[in-house]
Amino acid sequence: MDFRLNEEQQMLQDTVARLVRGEYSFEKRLEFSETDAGFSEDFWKQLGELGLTAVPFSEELGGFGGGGVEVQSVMTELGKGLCLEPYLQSVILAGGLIGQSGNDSQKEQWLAGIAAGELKAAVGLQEPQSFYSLNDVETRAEKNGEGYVLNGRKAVVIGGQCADLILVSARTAGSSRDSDGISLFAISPETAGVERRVYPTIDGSKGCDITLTNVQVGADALLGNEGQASNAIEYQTGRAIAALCAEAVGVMEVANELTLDYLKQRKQFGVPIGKFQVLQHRMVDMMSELEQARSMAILAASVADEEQSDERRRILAAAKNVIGRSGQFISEKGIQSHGGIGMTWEYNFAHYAKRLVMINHQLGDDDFHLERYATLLQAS
Amino acid sequence: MDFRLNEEQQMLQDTVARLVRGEYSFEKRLEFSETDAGFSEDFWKQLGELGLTAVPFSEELGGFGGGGVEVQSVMTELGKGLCLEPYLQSVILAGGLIGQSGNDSQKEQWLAGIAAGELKAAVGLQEPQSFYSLNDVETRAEKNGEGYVLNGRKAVVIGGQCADLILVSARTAGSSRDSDGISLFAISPETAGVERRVYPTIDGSKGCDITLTNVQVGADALLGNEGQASNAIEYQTGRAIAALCAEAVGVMEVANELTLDYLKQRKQFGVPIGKFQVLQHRMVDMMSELEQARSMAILAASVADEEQSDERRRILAAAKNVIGRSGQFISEKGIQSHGGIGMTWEYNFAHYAKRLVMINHQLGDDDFHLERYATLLQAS
Amino acid sequence: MNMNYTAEELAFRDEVRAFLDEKLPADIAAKVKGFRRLSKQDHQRWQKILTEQGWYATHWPEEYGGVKWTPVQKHIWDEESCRYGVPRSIPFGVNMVAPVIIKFGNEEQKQQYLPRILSGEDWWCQGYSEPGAGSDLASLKTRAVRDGDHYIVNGQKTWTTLGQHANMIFCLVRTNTEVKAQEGISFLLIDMNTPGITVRPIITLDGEHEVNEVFFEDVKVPVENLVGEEDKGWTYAKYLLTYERTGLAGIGLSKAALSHLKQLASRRLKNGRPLIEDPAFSQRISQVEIDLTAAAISNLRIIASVEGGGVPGAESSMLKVKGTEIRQAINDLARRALGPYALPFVEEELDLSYEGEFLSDENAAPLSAQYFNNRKLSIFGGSNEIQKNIVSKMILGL
Amino acid sequence: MNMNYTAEELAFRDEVRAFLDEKLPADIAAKVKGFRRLSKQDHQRWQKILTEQGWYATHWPEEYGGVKWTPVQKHIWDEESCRYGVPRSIPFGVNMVAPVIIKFGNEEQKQQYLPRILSGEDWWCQGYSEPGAGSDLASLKTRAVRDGDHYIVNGQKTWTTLGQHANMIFCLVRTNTEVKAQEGISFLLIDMNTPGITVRPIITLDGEHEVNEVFFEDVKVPVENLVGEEDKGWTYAKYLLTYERTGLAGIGLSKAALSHLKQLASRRLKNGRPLIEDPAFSQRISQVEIDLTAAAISNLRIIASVEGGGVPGAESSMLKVKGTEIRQAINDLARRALGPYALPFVEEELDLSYEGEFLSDENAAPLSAQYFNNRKLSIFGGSNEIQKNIVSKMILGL
Repeated sequence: MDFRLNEEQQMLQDTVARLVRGEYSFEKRLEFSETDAGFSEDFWKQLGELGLTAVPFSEELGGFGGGGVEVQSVMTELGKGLCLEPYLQSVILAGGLIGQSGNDSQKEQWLAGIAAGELKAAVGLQEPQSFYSLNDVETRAEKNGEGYVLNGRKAVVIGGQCADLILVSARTAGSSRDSDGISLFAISPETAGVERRVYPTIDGSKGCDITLTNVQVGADALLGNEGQASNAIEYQTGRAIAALCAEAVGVMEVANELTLDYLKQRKQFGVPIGKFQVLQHRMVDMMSELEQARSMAILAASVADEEQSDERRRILAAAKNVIGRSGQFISEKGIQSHGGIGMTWEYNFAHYAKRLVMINHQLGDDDFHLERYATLLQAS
Repeated sequence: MDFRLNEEQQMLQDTVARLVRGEYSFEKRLEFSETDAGFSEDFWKQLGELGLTAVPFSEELGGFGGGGVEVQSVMTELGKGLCLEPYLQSVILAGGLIGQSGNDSQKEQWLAGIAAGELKAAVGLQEPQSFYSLNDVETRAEKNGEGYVLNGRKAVVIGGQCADLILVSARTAGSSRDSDGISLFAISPETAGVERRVYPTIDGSKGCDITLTNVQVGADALLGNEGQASNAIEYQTGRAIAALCAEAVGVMEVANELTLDYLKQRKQFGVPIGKFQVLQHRMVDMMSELEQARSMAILAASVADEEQSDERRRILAAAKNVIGRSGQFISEKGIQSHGGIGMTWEYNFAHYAKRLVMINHQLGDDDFHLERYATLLQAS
Repeated sequence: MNMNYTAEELAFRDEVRAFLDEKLPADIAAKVKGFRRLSKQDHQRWQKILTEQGWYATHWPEEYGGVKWTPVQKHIWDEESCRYGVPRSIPFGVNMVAPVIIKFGNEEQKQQYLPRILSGEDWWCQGYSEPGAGSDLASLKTRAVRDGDHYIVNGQKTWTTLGQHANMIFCLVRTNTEVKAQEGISFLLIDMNTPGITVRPIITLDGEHEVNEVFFEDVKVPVENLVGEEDKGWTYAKYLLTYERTGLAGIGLSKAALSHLKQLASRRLKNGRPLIEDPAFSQRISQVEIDLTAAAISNLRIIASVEGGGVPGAESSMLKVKGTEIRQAINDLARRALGPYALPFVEEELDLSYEGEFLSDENAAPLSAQYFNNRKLSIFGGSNEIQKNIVSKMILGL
Repeated sequence: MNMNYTAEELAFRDEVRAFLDEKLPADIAAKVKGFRRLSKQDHQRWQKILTEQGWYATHWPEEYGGVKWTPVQKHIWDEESCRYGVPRSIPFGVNMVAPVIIKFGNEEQKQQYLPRILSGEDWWCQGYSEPGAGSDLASLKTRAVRDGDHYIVNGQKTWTTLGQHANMIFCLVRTNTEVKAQEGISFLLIDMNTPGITVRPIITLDGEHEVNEVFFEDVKVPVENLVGEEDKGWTYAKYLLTYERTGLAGIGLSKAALSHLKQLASRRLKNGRPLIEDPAFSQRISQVEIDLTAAAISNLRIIASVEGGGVPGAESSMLKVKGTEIRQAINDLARRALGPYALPFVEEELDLSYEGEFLSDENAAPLSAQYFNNRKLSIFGGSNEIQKNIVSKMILGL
């Protein structure tokens, strides 16, 4: 039993950390956030050049076959910098879905580009009515001579505003919330009938809703077998949950450091406010929540690339539940300990606080995952 | 709008307070608890002689037609003394059920005795499988020539160990959890086939489970119309909830006083522990919970004797939910603030703490009532 | 014990309702109910209507144009206001500086300032907090040095709510550094147009411009703008802070927010059913509704006690803590009800005149921002920690 | 990063399981798993079996009959123990006084006491707390005055766990009142049969006799019973307190309690269905299971770090707080699962030989009592407030 990173993993993490420290100051991040892309094209390019976007891919694709722990190392450091790049969407989710479901020609066409950071992909798995349930798919794909015609709407596609390729789920059979009958299509946002409504997100990123109106795609746009995408979607979402947990831990680490520093520096009534016992105990609680979150991120990383099982499902649901609660706790208590300053745009803490709460709205919040865990609860 | 007691109500409350102060010291209570009856027969007699057991009954029965507020005044003071007498069971619940459902001859036979404190009654509405749902009745009553034959088991009948009369619910029609088909019978514990398993409760009171084996009762044992008891049971349980909330407020008041005193007296590291900010804020939280509880007890009292309605149901469920949570909070935090001493048998705080948690197990706990409230939730 | 309104109070409620039915502009009410931004003009338009009705200054003496409502009348007004979507009154003039001027100001000050508050000519803001002094107000550093007929003011104030709209500011300034912290403070009224004053926006984490920093550089303030005596400002400040504390619990606002939440949860779907029918979510809503019910009764108990001649003490502090926790819990649930749509921040939908398609729900746009913005509730107006300190000392004697 | 056991560790686990399968008496395991009372004889019987196996003193040097388990081995033992229903080891001899004697005692003391701890001849208890000194240990008042070859001890100790069974007590006593509080304390070993010692039970709120007061009236203690140097006892006391802290989180015990809770919830009914299938209750169980999973990993991380040569620091304090909160939450749910049957306290059912019908559930009888009893978890062993103070100072530097 050993929870230390091995030398390679440590090097990987150090590389990302150095890059983020160098390129991703708070001020720069605010600028990146304001661009049309919503992130730094340059930083993304560097991630690609250093092989970091290739981490989870096989060696043939220029990667080094990294698993959950390697992804964790990258994501935690990206989290510390509140980085806005579509690593989760393009590398983990889209890359994972194509890797798992794509045929050889699809992999050849897209994976190397994604691994190199040259192709940016996004995923549209949610819909306006779906809440967090990825089986709640009303978008329909009807077969015709040339392939499929898609109609429907995909909701809150983070990174969709700048994606070269978008994977969307659509129903080829079954009714609204069946897990069977869901298919996965890779579409170019330039295809006729694809309309994007782009918006900023409250945590400084960007995304879009995508309306599909009689979108004609070829048969080669279908990823995997028709109607059988839900397993891959669930599995890859699981990997993404592990990655998101790792990001969250990075965010929480910085949030707690900032709060702790503030407690030591800020004076009221002639003493640093960190001398007040209520604030001390609250800070301990925040550290304790971080430890719980860190443990679950580690556990999630350890099962992320394992074969699917109820145990994997349980762990990932548990991890996302813990991360959601810890994140909100650290966000809210951190603001409270800072007082007004913790709520200002110009001070970085506020942005960490917002990201933490919003992570809870990606891939299912703590309530959603608690409910999911409960359905998988073993009687003894 | 005026939340003060009127002169009569204040006198009533003062009378009970004086009696409790005089007769119900902590040491005496421990003795009463150890007796077979599980309470003080003498104190009960005094309650009767002073007309206090008659409070909610009409003037013809020797009472003064007291409503929710009058009952509240009595119960709060009994709560302060952790009094063990079966006021809730006999006066409020049994008295209420007979008053609502009984025919003239039944009222004549029993109510005056209950009002005078001469007849002690108890109610058996719960069953081993029922959890807190009073419609979950499996005890059956079959009609025969002489009346009814009862078979089944009633669970946790507080005060049943010494009752002269026990009201039990039994099913005359319908299946397990139907609200229709429940009837109410008044039986003497001396009837053949009635067996009581008596036990102490962890909060110092006594109760029993009652097994009914081919218990033959006359047709005159039926209270109200056959199969239609569930409304009366729900209504009177509502009155009892209001009374129990009032008791709980009395218990919480003393619990908080004891904790506050302890914070002022107990020294650690050279200062009273009440100088530690964490303990100060916790004490404020305990006071704040008490205020929430007090507000709900008042609100519950104000609807206890109103006509049944969803609004009454909601308020009573809300009140019991608040009381359950506040009670457990004050109990647990109070123990924690006391440290070890708060857990000892010889110190009165521990007994207040136990009573508060156990009140949550009477007439439905906070979870049960939250669920109930949610089913009655109005959309806007 | 009587929890009902008297016949007079019921009649007053009818009067309030009739007035709001008739006079409250629909566009303003829609903004308030939909948590949209209100402009300075919106506030001024509504104030004018209130002043015409004679209901703007509800606790001033009648001689100054006030109307002396009882605590219960005030409560009825608050309840109905929140229900109808009346804009929150901007308190700095009518509820904060005015009572101080009425109690401690001289006749000239009363004649000069009170009518302008009533008419809406003056928009006041507050100069209390400083960057170095948050909860520790008495440690303030802004200096006012007497120079002939003027004070020369130098320093900085912060968290000045809506200072960007204001033409007047009341300030606590240090006039004496030789005495104990609380003893050398004075209470000054300052025209925001005086040379040397700069207002700088503070943008909050939700992108909102609500608060400001105000800088004073050799600002000349006529001595007649001193309220009461020099160096006695701390007394007036405390009076102001204890004045009108019950409102801080925001019970009426929580009721409005809860009603909004329930409507939202009736429209949003989960597994094809309205979210409000989801067992877990409906229990979460229920729990906060229950807690709010209890807090509302606690609020009424305080009001009734004040009506009966009592003084609202530290109970108000406890209720402030509970009330703000409840409102934050409602905001949390509203954000949760949006699911993935909590992320998009679609600013154009904040505008009531927006005519496009709503991204998710007509009332979704402000909700995440509001959740973050309302973290302030437990910080401003005396942080919840300070409130608990007060209760510890004042009620509990710890 | 590797979360799995090594082959050696797995082999050790097999060995542990084989041992427990063979040697753990079924009646004792049943008592432990059903939360029944254990007698002194139960403890002694089990200790004998452990000593025979050579597994009783798992961190003593081998020269004294110990076996040096690694932190991971120790963890495996704890996990399996809890799963099998091994009685908690009574720590006062083997885990508390023994390490102090080994590190600070003289050779004679080692020869005299260690074998008797191993054999079970001596049952030790702890004389640390005093009525006036709870968390503030250094303020203790029990005096020991040198008189020739003896100390004369006067004073009172409290919260002495299982002191009613003990024949030996180790005490902190004040030998010097002229110096600072922590400097005049000595560490004495005292025979409980010495004249002048009285043990008085403290009954806890659940009716249990687990702790005691111990009174000392002119008790003569030979000077050779002093450990280390006079007036230096505080150092030894601190050593003892920091020794073996990870165990306090009670992760294994929580796992056993959770498994027990799930079984109980599978048998108890609500609306005719097993309670564990009730949406709200199953979510409550799930939440605590999730939190326990996280805490268990945190525990492993600390163990692995100690195995790797690290020192368990204030992380153990954080884990102690979290772990005790979790166990208390499980106890809370178990009591809730009983519904109305949380009230009856049917003592006869606590006896394993009870052959009558169970009032509600075969494991119901101890549950409410246990809920109350385990409020101690956040009080004893350094209260959770003290643990947070430690973390504030030691890790956070506040």
